Amino acid sequence: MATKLERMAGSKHRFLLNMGPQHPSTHGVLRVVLEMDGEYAMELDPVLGYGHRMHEKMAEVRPTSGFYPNTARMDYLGAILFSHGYVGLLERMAGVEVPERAEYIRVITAELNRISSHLVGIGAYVLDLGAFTPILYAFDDREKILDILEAITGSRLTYCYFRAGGVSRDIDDTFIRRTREFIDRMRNRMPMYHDLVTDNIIFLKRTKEIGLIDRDMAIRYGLTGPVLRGSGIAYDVRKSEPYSIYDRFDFEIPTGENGDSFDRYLVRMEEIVQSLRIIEQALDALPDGPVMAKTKKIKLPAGECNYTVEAARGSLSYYLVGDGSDTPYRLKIRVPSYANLSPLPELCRGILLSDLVTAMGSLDLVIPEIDR
Amino acid sequence: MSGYFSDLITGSKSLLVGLGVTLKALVSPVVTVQYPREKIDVSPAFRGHIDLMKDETTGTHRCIVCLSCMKACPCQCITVEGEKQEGVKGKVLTLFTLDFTKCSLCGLCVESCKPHAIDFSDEYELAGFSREEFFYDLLKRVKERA
Amino acid sequence: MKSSEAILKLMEAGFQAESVDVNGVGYHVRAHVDAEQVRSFAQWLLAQGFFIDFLTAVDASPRIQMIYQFAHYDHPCRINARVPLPDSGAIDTISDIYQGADWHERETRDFFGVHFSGHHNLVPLILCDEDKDLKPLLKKEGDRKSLEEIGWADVPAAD
Amino acid sequence: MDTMQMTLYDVLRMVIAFLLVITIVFINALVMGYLERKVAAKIQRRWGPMEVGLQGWLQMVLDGVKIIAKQLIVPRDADRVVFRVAPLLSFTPVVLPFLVLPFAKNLVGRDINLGLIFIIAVSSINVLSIFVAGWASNNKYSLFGAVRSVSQNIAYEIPILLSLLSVVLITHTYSMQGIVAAQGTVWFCLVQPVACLIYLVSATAETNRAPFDLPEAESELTAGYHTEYSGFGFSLFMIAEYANMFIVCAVATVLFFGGWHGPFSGEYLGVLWFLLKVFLLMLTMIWVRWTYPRVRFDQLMNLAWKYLIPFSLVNLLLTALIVKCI
Repeated sequence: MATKLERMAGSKHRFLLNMGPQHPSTHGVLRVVLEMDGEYAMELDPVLGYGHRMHEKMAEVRPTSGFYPNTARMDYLGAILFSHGYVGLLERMAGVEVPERAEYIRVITAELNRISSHLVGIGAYVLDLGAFTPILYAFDDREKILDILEAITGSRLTYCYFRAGGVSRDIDDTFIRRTREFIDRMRNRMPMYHDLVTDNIIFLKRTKEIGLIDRDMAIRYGLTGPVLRGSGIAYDVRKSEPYSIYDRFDFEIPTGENGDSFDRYLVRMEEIVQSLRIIEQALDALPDGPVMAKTKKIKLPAGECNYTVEAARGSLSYYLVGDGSDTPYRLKIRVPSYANLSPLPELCRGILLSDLVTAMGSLDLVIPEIDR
Repeated sequence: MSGYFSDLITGSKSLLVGLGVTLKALVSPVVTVQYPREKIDVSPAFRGHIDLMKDETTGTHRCIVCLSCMKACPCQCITVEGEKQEGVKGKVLTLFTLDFTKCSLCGLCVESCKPHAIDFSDEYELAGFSREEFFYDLLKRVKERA
Repeated sequence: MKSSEAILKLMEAGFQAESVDVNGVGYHVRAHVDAEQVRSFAQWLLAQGFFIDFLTAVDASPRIQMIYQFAHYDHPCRINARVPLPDSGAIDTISDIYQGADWHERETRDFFGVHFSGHHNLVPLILCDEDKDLKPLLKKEGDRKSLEEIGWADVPAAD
Repeated sequence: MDTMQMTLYDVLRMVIAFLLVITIVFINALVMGYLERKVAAKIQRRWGPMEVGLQGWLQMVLDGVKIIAKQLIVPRDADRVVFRVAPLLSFTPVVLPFLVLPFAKNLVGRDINLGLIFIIAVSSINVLSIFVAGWASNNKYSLFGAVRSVSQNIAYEIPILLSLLSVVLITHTYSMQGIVAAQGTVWFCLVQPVACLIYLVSATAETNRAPFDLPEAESELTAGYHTEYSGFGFSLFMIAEYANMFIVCAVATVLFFGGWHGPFSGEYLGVLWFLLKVFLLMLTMIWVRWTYPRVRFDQLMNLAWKYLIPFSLVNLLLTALIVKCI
């Protein structure tokens, strides 16, 4: 794919640099064409589509239930969160009542998944800055979540656990005990992360004032998630349009002050703490009952429906147009990373290559989500 | 100039704290497992590839060739065939294959199976040199186990 | 701003809008916008502080429907606008108003072949150069449903 | 005839010393490679190499064999001759300083009276090899690494020299043995703590170790100047890096940590003390590497020009005053 920059004959001192598709800091098959002036990136042009699988087309050729595994394969770090949006869409459209217990289980697993996603996001971000050790500590904690989730969902990464009407398997006392243990463990681990990473002078100097995002920019690009909240805008779908049973929990939306890379990192750290709070409350209030609705088969009416949830990286919308049959007529998936990556050319114009890595890492991109 | 010395002091302190964290980790026990030497128990819920379950009472599988798993599979990786045989009610299973190269381990087939004829196996050490090694003949497997 | 307030303001600005059941369709306000109103609609939304959620198309007979969805950071107000694509197959770009629409428009061009007039860089985003006329999400003749069949009443496009 | 025999003896001595040094350099790389992997693993709470030999100690030998067996790939547009020469060039400057390092009281290749100057002079060639490697690769990332390396080395030679001078002012000699001999009672890290710290920080930068590994900068420049190297060329760079570490740590030991001094260090046993100190310093460098993120380029320069150089200048001035007064 020849990009705009490649077609352009650059000025004398500038040259083109290909970052990716196999660069350690693009987190997958993203390619960024840079027009460099020395070590300064003057123009950027992200090139997408190296791993595009056309999930939206796949949704049009199979029954709605056949799309469950696909949801997990868009964002492999927050698979449950992506499933949550999809089953929510089906339930809203077909008017299915979900049992209380299933809703609580969904919230618990989704928040666990959010923590594990943020742990990878933070770890990979610090890895971009050159520190190799924090990511392995983060993986150590994440492994505990994966163990907990594996015990009920059966898989460790691409969970296919939620069904329209409930969840596929009930949780047991072991799950509750292990989750509570994890909450304690994670709370004890947070100071360690702050000592090792947050307070580190090199980390602070590398991330402060880098990649500034303000409100105007966020609106124009439609940024959501921690990337947005780092700029001090308390927008979280869980609060603004509470889905599932999120309106029953007491939690805060952490926000940053300056909208730089450091604030985005800090917001993710704080969100881990808030997610732990939600899980704790949900475990305390967990009711008994069935975990699957009585409905035999999901029947979609003709018409449109939208369902928005807060995925680990921002607001995720499923928009479905049905024709009365079992197969969606059109399914549009609005993924957060897609919007979060789009300001990159404006965000990183005229900054050092090292800062480009910092700013791009702070967006916490998952490329398969963009190339869905 | 005001930040010059304070940067130096707080910076050095933060660096020392960081070294302390890694030093503590250096003397802490290892958390990983030496995989082929030691193994962790497979979780009971683990979703491996599907397998035909053996019924303890009859000593054979429970499949009634209703084809609901085939229909439920989003990846079309299950092939089930059956035929009418004299003296037997319903159809008799003659072919049950799984193309594991396509399977996405979603579990929809297991959920759709009314007589609980299929379930997940707990095999996770799956590696092979050719594609054909992942075309499983589940009927043959259940007979071999019997 | 409350959704009712948003509707009033939309009406004042000359757009048709109605309130819908948010638990039924997942957004608060449905707007009816003509193809030539798209730019002024987007400008109005930007002035009111709405951010772009997504932009896509649905292939239905007699014409492709463009879907624009916007939401607000401070208030639970999600606006969904359905714009029938004119028969010329081209619609005005909003990528200079909402820079975030840039990629959505390029993706829609890739998948549906919709032309966005005025777009500064309408080259394939996902598809490669050889496949740029593939239009994978267009329905085959026969599979394409009419607007009534997918639960929408036809709003005639004003060319 | 007599002079002829002396020359032969000298040549023989030099050849033996040279062979020994080469052996030390290779063995050092093996040991350090193993330690680096093992310590990094322990810091990250994993096992590290475990498969080959007890606790995986043969792993590096095996890796060495593997890497030598690998194909040497030269990129199409690279400057072929220079590309091949660069790894060898990186190897020379790290071998030569060993000749003047005092391992023990009587164990030194050649104790010349300008030993310290010799080490500083020779190890500066290292930057040339990195630059040549980056340039010859004809790869933009490699070139970035090369350019970074040059300015980094220029900036950090100065604090190194200044901090070493503070010691020389006390000892009045450039001879390595002389400096060690002067530390019979008290080590210079107590007499010159500032110079010692400045030297250690600058030495980390000089050897391109994290957090100052900008010429390599894996997450930014993929692998910097050795992106295009494979097989033995790559391994020569790695060996050179570890040998370089050994040298800067050995110099630090000689200048600040009492060299081969220690209990029971007789004529030759001092070598054990010397190696112990050198390896402890190298382990610290490894420990630091696996703890911190990488600094940015301008911050690296800031550190050198705004902190290290002024501090070392002030330190040098104070030392000179005190020495003069005493």
